[in-house]
Amino acid sequence: MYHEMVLVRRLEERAATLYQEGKIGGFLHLYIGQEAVGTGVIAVRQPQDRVITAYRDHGVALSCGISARAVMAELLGKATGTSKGKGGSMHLADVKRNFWGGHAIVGAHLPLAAGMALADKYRGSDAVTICFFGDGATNIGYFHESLNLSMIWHLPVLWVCENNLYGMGTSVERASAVSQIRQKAEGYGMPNERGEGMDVLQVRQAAERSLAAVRSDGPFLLELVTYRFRGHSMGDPERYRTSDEVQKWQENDPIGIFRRHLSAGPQIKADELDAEEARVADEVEDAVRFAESSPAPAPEELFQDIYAEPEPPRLGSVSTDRQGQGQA
Amino acid sequence: MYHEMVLVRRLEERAATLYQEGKIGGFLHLYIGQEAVGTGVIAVRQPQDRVITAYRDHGVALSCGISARAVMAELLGKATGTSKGKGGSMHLADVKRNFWGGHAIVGAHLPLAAGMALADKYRGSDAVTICFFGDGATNIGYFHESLNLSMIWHLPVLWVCENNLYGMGTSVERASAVSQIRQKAEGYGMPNERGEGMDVLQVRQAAERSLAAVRSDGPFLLELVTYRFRGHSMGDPERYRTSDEVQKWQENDPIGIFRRHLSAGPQIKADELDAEEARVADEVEDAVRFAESSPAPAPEELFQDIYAEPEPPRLGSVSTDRQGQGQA
Amino acid sequence: MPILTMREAISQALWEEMERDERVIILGEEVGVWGGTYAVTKGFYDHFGPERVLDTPIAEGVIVGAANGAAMAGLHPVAELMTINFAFLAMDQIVNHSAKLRSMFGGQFNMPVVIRAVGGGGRQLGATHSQTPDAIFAHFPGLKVVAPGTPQDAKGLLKTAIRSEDPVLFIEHATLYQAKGEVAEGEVLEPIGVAKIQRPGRDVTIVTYSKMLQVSLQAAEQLARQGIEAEIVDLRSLRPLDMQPALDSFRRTNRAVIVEEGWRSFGVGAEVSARLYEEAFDYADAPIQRVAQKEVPLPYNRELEQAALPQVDDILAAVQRVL
Amino acid sequence: MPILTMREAISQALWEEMERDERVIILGEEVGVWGGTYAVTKGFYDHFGPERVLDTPIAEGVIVGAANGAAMAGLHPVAELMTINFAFLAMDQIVNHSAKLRSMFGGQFNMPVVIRAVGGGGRQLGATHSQTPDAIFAHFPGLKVVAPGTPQDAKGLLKTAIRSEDPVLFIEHATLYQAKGEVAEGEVLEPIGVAKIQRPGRDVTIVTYSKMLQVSLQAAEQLARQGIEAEIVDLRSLRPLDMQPALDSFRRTNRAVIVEEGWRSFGVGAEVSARLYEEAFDYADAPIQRVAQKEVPLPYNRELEQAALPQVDDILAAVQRVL
Ligand SMILES: Cc1ncc(C[n+]2csc(CCOP(=O)(O)OP(=O)(O)O)c2C)c(N)n1
Ligand SMILES: Cc1ncc(C[n+]2csc(CCOP(=O)(O)OP(=O)(O)O)c2C)c(N)n1
Ligand SMILES: [Mg+2]
Ligand SMILES: [Mg+2]
Repeated sequence: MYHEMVLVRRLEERAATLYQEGKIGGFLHLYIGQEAVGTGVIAVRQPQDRVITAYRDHGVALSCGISARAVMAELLGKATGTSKGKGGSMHLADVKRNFWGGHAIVGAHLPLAAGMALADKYRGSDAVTICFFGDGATNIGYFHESLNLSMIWHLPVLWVCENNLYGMGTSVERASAVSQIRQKAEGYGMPNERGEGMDVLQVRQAAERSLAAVRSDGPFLLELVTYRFRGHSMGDPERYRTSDEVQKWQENDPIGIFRRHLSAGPQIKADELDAEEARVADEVEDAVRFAESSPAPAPEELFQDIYAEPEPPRLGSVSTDRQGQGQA
Repeated sequence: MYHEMVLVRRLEERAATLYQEGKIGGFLHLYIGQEAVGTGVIAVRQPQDRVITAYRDHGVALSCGISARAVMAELLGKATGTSKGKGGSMHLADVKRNFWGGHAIVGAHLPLAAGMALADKYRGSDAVTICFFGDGATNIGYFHESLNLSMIWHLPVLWVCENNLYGMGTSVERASAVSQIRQKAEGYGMPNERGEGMDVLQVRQAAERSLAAVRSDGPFLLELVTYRFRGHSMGDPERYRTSDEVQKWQENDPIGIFRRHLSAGPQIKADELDAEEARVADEVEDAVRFAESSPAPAPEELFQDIYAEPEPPRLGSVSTDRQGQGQA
Repeated sequence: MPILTMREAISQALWEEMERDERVIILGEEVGVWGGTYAVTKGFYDHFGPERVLDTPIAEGVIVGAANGAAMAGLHPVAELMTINFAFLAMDQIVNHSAKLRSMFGGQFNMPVVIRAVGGGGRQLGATHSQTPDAIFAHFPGLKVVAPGTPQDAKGLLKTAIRSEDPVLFIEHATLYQAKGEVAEGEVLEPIGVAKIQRPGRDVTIVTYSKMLQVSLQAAEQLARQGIEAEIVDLRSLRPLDMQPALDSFRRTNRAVIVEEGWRSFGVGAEVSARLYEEAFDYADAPIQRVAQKEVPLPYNRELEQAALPQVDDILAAVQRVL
Repeated sequence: MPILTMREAISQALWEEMERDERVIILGEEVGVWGGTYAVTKGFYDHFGPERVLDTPIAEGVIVGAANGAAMAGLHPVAELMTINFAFLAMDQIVNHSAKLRSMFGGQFNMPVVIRAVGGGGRQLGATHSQTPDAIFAHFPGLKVVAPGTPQDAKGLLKTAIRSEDPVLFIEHATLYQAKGEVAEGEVLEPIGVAKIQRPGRDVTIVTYSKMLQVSLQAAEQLARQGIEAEIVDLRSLRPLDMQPALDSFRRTNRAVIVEEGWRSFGVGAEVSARLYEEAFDYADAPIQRVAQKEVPLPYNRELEQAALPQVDDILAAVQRVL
């Protein structure tokens, strides 16, 4: 887990510079500060368990086992990226690793999670769908409709709210009637827990408990309190919070906390951890080299992947294609 | 209130026959069985308080003081109807009486209620917006977004859930994670109460308390348990409930209950109540005569009322108008 | 060939595909115990059970969203929207998710979801419950939009849609369920994206679909009595939009009228007209005419509503304008 | 005349109308403390206060819904949707409520609501965040859809929209905020529903709006160097759709190209093309051409995205096809 957390941190720091250099476009939402949440929760998932999250997805993607190379290549929009360069930072996915994306419409992936869990339940599988979302996402209708449906249909979903205290610039207190997100579960009679999100060991324990609860009794809402050290995305004026507040939180940096845990224990020495950090640095540089040397998607790719099935032959003969009808 | 409740009952019974005769079209949702809710709640509203409800709106419309004539004329699609015959049964309204409709998209009028309350609060008025909706409507996203907003902005809305145990053919238990709708308010930390919806006196008391609570402290969710004696709308197969169940509920008919209350008291004699019923019968027949003898909306009406402002003159010259562009 | 109503044809298609493929499930409001508000799924709940015929809460966003998720996980869900007017509450799931997830993730998974929605006016349901907004859904690449006008096509196209690995919005018309027509025996499959000549004729080309196919056929009858033979092209699907039969016909008749139930502006007729001119400009002997709904929210009053909807007479008048 | 950016022009319009009319309030995500994600409302929160500049939760349905309700109660709310892609989450409020409530209740009250939404692609935001679905909103009678292409029009049309007693969807373009242009001194008001010639020319008529106005003007420059004078008609609003200037121009040039950023099928160009032929069939010397977005969900990769969006070269090629 230490390797994982440091990898997320370093890869994103590198991504931030690549963004400044204009090599990464679109929006870039950094997970820095929240690494313990994705790492700790995904540490306890079984291979059959599906994972889905929002656009702040680099950490979750790496924790699901996607290589730094594939992630970095997607950020650079290369054909070797997780989504062939078509999705970008907000849309990483690798269904072979049961990671179902990165979704950019706030709250819209909650119904998707409910549906995937419905399919697993229908097939009699014991898989659980782990759905991450932010505090801000709990105010949109999708949250309500999805949690209600998961209860009445007993869908195996672990709802994980990453409460980082803000949705963009709006604090939980200003956007939500209740500041403890877990309380919303009471409105559905759904078992729930609010836990510490900066200490990966505590996160893992909470995830273990709640995942077991889902497998035996159905949906569960796990709220993990965390904090993003960086702006919402690149170029956030951050008028909504003080640097003192940010600093205070940075004092319990999830990586620092975990490092102290590890060093406290007898078996691990500080220099081993340093060696680990060095390996991560190499891994990130290798990923950047790989991404930069990877080919861009071919021009034809523009019209690929839109439909699984080719259009009925006759349509091709309509010469509007020539005028760029593409798949229409 | 007795007059009111009996008027709703008789007018709707008459409407049902007119529907069979094909004089009323579209959907017709009867309020029969639920009269105590609208009557009891609206009995305590002040003139400045706004009222808004769903498509099952005949009772609420009459309680707001709309004449039987105007209601019946709208049902028959006449120019003298509340909405000039353009709205029909589901879209009665009279803003002069602070009744803002009759809305047919389930849940969609909850945000409208929040917005009207926002306007009143902004202007410093002490008006409360009373918003009626069904149990089924509490599962849609609008409910969640509206209740949350009303709490964070302290909007003066009295949320009244008419829990008649079914949304069309789906029982509360099958559609909602919690069978007590009031429990949903807990997810917003909103004060709430679940009360008896068949006894108009109890309803009035509950409404008095909750309306006062809204004026002093902001939003409140009042759940009133009631039952519709008729199908969801005309031509409901009613496969989802037994006639026994319906019968049992009919034993505490809100009109019967109220009549017993009144007769119990010293001042009112049974024959006075009978006289009242006779007056109602005349009122309904008068309304039907009025409606049937009223003119249909003029053909030009088709293009009226769509916009408040005329289109810029030049557009008229585009001869597509001739082809029925209407206001486009 | 057996004569079926549209309702029976759609019901048969669903039933046969559910018998054929365990991955097919139905979810929506009142599809189960009630048997479907238009009685299309009557008997399904008892036969296939609550695991495969799921009554949902009134929450269109999660109805389509859960169907999308189930499709991602490999099922072939059929989500029913009680009416297409409520599709606006699931708009984000339909146009941002059903239509886009496959390509946005580089084709890693398919979206084999069918969204059945009942549309159309003429039943005095008022402005919010009477719309025919088919064209706006057809605007989105990634989605397939199908709208049959005959029982044969309803059955054949729905079966193809359910077997398809792509998302299909399947639009039925509320006033067509009683419409009768011949349906071939045995396995009935119609291709999505292939338009069809529903009536041959030499004098004028009428391009239409769904309910207006029936209205156009009535108009053609009357025109025939006047010696005018209208050729009727049924688009059957709006995306993919197969223009070939309409183009071939127009190149022969040199005159075209497009008939749709929805509003004229930014509607189906606009696209068909534009494409006819783009492909067959030199064949046009008269301005192509559009027959469509008057641009007003449909009123409740029966006469006003009927005045707003396209009628046989409107089609006859349009044909006169092109002859 | 002073030169303003689009952002400044829009910001001024909002500021002036809020100073002018107490009934005007702003609500939306990050419009307050943050100052607007595109910095359009920067400084508003401090100046007008939290009662008039309301930061909302992320809940588009209730953002537009509450604005509708406030409008019913007589305010003139301006609801901001962070991008038009999220309008799909408020679709029911926009098309079933903003657009219909007035007529459905027989004109008892007005719906003076403005919905500001930022649209457009070209910023590598991926398929769900890069759309230009303007045409689908213009399909709904009851709504007014405005999409300015210059700072002058942005300011004048937004001020008119805010004063209007009717619902207006005001579409801004994410890549136009830096665009500069002259804006008249003093009170600037532009009428909604009146198209405008933005560049005179005798050889070919280019009908366009919003961002594509700027791209079309660039194309016109290049054409001018080749001695081809393009006349550019800016629609400015899609509903009402004022065809008069385009028709007058087309009757002179006999050649037309329609340029829009959104997808071709069922888009703006289809409607404009259909109307040009309906009104001026005999004036067409060549098939009217449409320049539009390739029909694909926009990909993240920059080159692919740019290949999908209409470019100056596409316009030049289309003009060559009509000459
Ligand atoms: C439906 C919708 N509305 C608005 C946005 C713009 N937006 C993107 S992220 C975001 C904030 C989300 O906050 P939260 O859920 O707490 O997640 P966090 O960014 O804190 O991880 C907003 C408003 C969006 N993407 N989708
Ligand atoms: C968004 C939406 N979905 C579905 C419908 C169809 N519909 C009309 S009424 C109704 C049931 C509503 O139940 P409830 O809220 O309990 O009100 P009740 O009819 O019991 O008074 C449904 C599903 C609709 N009108 N709007
Ligand atoms: Mg957050
Ligand atoms: Mg109910």
